[in-house]
Amino acid sequence: MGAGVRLIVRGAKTLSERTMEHKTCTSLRIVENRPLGGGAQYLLSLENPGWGAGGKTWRPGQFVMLRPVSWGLELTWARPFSIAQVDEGGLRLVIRPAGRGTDRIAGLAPGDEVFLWGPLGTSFVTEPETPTLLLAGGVGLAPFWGYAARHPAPANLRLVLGHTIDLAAFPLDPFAPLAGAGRLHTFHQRTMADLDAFIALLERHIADHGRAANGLVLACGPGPFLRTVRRLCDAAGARCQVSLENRMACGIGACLGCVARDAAGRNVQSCTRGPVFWTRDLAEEF
Amino acid sequence: MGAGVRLIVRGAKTLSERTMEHKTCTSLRIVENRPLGGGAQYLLSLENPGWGAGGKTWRPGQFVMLRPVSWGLELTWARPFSIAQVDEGGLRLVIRPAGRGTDRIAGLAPGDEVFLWGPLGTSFVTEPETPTLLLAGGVGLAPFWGYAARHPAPANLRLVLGHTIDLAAFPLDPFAPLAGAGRLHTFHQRTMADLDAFIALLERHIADHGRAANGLVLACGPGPFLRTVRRLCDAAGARCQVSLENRMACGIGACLGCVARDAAGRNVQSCTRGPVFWTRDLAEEF
Amino acid sequence: MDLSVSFGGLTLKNPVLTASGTFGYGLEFTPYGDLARLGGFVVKGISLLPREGNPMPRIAETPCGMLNAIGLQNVGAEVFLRDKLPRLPWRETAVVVNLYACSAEEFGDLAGLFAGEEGVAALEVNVSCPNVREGGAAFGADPAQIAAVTAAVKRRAGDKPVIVKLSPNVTDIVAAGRAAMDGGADILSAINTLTGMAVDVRTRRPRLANVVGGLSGPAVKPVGLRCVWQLASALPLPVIGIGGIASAEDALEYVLVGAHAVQAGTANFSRPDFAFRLVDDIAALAAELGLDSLDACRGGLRT
Amino acid sequence: MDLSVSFGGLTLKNPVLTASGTFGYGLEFTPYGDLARLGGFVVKGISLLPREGNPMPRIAETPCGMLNAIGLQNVGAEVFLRDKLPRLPWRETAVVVNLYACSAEEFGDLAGLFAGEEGVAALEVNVSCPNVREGGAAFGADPAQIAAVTAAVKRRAGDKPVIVKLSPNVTDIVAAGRAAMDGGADILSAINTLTGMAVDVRTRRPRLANVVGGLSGPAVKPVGLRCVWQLASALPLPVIGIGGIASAEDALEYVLVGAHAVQAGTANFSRPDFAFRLVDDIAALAAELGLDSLDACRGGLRT
Ligand SMILES: Cc1cc2nc3c(=O)[nH]c(=O)nc-3n(C[C@H](O)[C@H](O)[C@H](O)COP(=O)(O)OP(=O)(O)OC[C@H]3O[C@@H](n4cnc5c(N)ncnc54)[C@H](O)[C@@H]3O)c2cc1C
Ligand SMILES: Cc1cc2nc3c(=O)[nH]c(=O)nc-3n(C[C@H](O)[C@H](O)[C@H](O)COP(=O)(O)OP(=O)(O)OC[C@H]3O[C@@H](n4cnc5c(N)ncnc54)[C@H](O)[C@@H]3O)c2cc1C
Ligand SMILES: Cc1cc2nc3c(=O)[nH]c(=O)nc-3n(C[C@H](O)[C@H](O)[C@H](O)COP(=O)(O)O)c2cc1C
Ligand SMILES: Cc1cc2nc3c(=O)[nH]c(=O)nc-3n(C[C@H](O)[C@H](O)[C@H](O)COP(=O)(O)O)c2cc1C
Ligand code: FES
Ligand code: FES
Repeated sequence: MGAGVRLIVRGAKTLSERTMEHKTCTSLRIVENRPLGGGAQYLLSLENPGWGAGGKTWRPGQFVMLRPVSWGLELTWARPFSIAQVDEGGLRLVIRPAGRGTDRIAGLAPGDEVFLWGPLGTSFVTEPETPTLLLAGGVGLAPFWGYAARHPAPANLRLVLGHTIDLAAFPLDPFAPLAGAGRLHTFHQRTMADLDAFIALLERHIADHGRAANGLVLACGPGPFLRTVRRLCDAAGARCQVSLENRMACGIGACLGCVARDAAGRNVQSCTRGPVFWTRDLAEEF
Repeated sequence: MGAGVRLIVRGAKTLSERTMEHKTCTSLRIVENRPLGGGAQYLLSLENPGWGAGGKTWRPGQFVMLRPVSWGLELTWARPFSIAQVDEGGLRLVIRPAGRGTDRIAGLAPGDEVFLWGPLGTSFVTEPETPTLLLAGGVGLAPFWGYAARHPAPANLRLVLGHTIDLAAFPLDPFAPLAGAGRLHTFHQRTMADLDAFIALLERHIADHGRAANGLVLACGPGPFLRTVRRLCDAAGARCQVSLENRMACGIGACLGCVARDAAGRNVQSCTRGPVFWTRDLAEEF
Repeated sequence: MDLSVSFGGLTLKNPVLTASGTFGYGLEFTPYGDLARLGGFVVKGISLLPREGNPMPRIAETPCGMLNAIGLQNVGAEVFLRDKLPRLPWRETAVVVNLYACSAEEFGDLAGLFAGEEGVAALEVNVSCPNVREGGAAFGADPAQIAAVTAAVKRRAGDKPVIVKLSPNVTDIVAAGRAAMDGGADILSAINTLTGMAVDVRTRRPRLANVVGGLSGPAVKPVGLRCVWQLASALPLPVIGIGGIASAEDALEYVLVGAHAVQAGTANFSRPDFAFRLVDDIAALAAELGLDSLDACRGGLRT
Repeated sequence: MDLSVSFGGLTLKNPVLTASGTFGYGLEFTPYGDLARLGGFVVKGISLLPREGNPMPRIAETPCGMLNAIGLQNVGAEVFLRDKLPRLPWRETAVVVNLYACSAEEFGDLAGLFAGEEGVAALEVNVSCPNVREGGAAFGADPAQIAAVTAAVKRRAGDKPVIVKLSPNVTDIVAAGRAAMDGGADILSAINTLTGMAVDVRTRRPRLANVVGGLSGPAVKPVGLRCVWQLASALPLPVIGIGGIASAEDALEYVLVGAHAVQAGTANFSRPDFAFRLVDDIAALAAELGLDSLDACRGGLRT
């Protein structure tokens, strides 16, 4: 599926192909906004956006652009958030308050209206038989909720979560099967000194998914974390996809504000050609 | 009291005199925001701002500037509202949604925070023994709530309320004593054709408070209404105060955005030299 | 109600265009609306050769607006003509090409590439390139340069209407507009972005790698309205109003001060169906205001 | 932490001033804070004779900002000196007088009235009067006029520091600043308001009786920062940063791009205790950022 998806996204598309992607923009209401870990993160549930049959038309790694109606004219842009899951509870996002926009999203209450478009961008590849390492930095955990839930052979998955805030701020229930099987590892980075230990942990797990194992590494988190992962994967010969968190205005490839540098030295939109990239397709300093 | 008040407001004040006026600016929470008449107006109750002994340091006709914290940077100015009453329920305002700001105020919920300063401006004169006619145009009713409640001889008061929206949108309980005594008159202006009848009604009542009766007319409402009242009072020889509703930015005399033209042809701040003026102190076209 | 407008050799089914750089090449918006419903759209500024644009970060949000310093990243004229234009519904809506170059000659060459293209409804000239030869000030700041660039484009534009897009970063925008008129412009559009800057006190860095960028969005609407009013009052050329349009009211405000059409820009980022909805909203508002056509209110400001 | 700043002959206990026209004569704010806590304040623009200003309406709210066309209503120099200045705590805080005139001679006469006044800390020259003799463009748009006006004020100002307040409505604000420097200015302040306009589609009227007015507030902060950065980078004169300051972060942004002090304007309308709180907030933010003094971060933008 992965290769096919990339083909559709990258090739010249006809209008009808695009329409088949079921991207929509729509008004939705907040169903629930649950603080996790005392408000360090929020589990935001929205009405189901109705993205076609069984909600299966979105793929883990994709994201939505979300803009509360209450922002009026003051905050111009919507904000991008990974789709964590779509289930009976609706569309689930995990939000980390990190600035003017996310702070206000944390204050949304059930019934409040947001404008939302998606699903957007590329997704993580799924290779059922491949040992697959999921590396999450903080709220980068979000896309792996849906990824793990949909994976046809979860026994091949292993997840490492690095976090600076309390572990209680993360929705870990969806990963209970992994945890039960001893394949969920969390690392609390409290001080800068812990960083080396965390990198060593990453290195160990990446080594298990390197050239010899023909494994796969999927990573989502802040830029420095992704660059470290990429370096370690290159060293271990591990195939690796990263999900970039570049600032976005439109989310649909129009503004050119979110570009990353690709391996050919060209600037490509991380909202449409990403957010998920094979590291081999990105420049050294992406 | 009236003359004294005008003296303090108009004379050059020392700093300590000003401080004695107990103007404050403060954060307050919404206690209740009750829609009246299906949302045509709102009875907004706020925490008591604590304006000194028994809350008696404000005078009916004065106003507050109110700015919800949720406006962020988008709406620059606070909005002016007449103080309707301060009682066990807190500070009461009556709000008519009429634009971007008041529409959002209508959506405030208990617990929401606003920034507020006041009490501001001049007040209606109280002459206990004088037959006094209160003329309210729509939400111009608000300041007469406190005025009627405090008047030492309510038997000398008569109130005429002209309204275009449903009467249910007005807080009439406070005027029950007047209504009981047959001294509350309401006029529902549905079409432009009703205007003549309304003016005739005003004229009749103003005549009763004219030169012969040495009466007093106090009016609050939209500009055209006030100009009509002024014309009728001049004709009847009635002494008259009007409360202007000029657009305001600061509410404290600093911006010069709210000026009215006085009888000497000078531009005076309606927020500090008003909002309540004797019509004789205003230019023909104020 | 008939929303169509006709001016300066351009006929649009309605006055809603989208602004260059805020609507990609049009195709990006097809999942969110039917391009054929728009009066037209202006594509991202196109140069002779492809450009990679400025380093990141290139955008910053500001109160009621945003800054951008994209640096004119674009696929270049050749790729546009080969890969983009053929896929656009140009028979049903006006596709306007925004031209970006850094000399009058280059502008002329660029215009020549589009002059014979059936799918192109008009050319819009973006005169914001910093002119290195003249000490780094943008073309757009110098009336003589505006006239020269406009004339160069007009000479090579065949029968395509030439729109000159004016910068608000000048002492006298009417002088700039007059220069464009003297150079042969058919239509003026205004405003481009205001030069601005944003800073992060914690990192001590500018929020744009380029340090300065262009301010757009509702924050600049008062400046846009003022410029369009000045131009429409002083000059006989039709004007397309741009700057901070976020509602049908905003669009009609531009018409009232004299605009023949409008371009919506930054608002396309706030929601991707914005321009499509704007068409409907303008129709509804015009009906509410009892207008028979836009001609009935154009320039009708009561001063 | 020591917030005091000293520049161009002016010493302030902290960098917070308030902007002319947004703080009345200071007295209006005494119920909401102690004037002596401010670095200083600039009073409403003062002319030789009293002025009644423009017709109403004079103000309109715009997205993240406002327009004003007050038209320089003021009590005139004589009444100010007699009734206002003596009541101000000028021993404890800097009272800056903003001068408004429509010719170099008039400006000189006005400066002469304040030169000997102990209570006046500095003179700020507002060059925004439309110059009728020169065809109606504001002084502030013409470097030669700026130099002439500055020189006229400086000649009569005695030992008062002369601040020249620059308009952003120009193609080249550095040229304007250089002209002020050539005229003998001690300090520059920027920005004054951007010329803008607002319209009511329902009444079809401009929202200001004067049609155009001055845009201020957070909407213009990116333009203000850009102007101050350009001035501070290009010229050796100290600059006071103005435009859209609504928080301590905003104020320090101006310091980072090179400002010695700031003026808060429109924000005083959003809450009358704004300027007083800003002093505390800047102290708190500077402490959080580990700054020993403002000198430690002035102009410290990492580009
Ligand atoms: C594909 C993708 C998926 C993501 N998924 C998630 C997710 O699942 N969960 C999650 O929590 N996050 C996620 N993020 C990150 C999230 O989008 C950002 O944290 C969010 O956009 C930050 O917005 P903010 O307004 O809170 O922060 P800010 O960075 O404060 O604001 C954004 C903009 O405002 C400007 N700004 C800041 N302060 C001011 C000021 N005072 N005045 C003027 N301008 C100012 C900044 O310059 C910046 O341009 C994702 C990002 C991407 C790209
Ligand atoms: C002394 C006094 C007492 C008052 N007492 C009361 C009272 O007790 N109860 C009551 O209900 N009212 C009262 N009022 C009136 C009340 O203050 C006004 O109704 C209120 O200020 C209107 O604010 P608004 O934002 O809702 O309306 P608007 O007029 O829509 O907004 C105000 C400003 O926003 C601008 N604006 C509007 N739309 C836009 C747009 N789309 N884009 C940009 N700018 C726009 C306008 O130009 C205007 O400057 C009183 C007024 C005064 C002066
Ligand atoms: C991200 C971005 C890119 C832009 N690129 C261009 C461009 O390539 N050519 C051009 O003439 N204008 C460009 N502009 C300016 C817009 O076309 C428009 O003039 C300006 O944004 C004001 O309109 P608005 O406030 O509605 O956005 C760009 C604006 C933005 C926000
Ligand atoms: C209502 C009002 C009146 C003003 N009057 C003057 C004035 O008399 N003289 C002057 O130099 N600037 C005047 N200004 C401009 C301000 O001093 C300031 O330069 C401008 O508002 C930008 O700052 P701000 O965005 O913080 O308001 C006035 C501004 C406003 C809003
Ligand atoms: S966010 Fe606009 S192009 Fe990616
Ligand atoms: S509202 Fe500012 S002076 Fe009256």
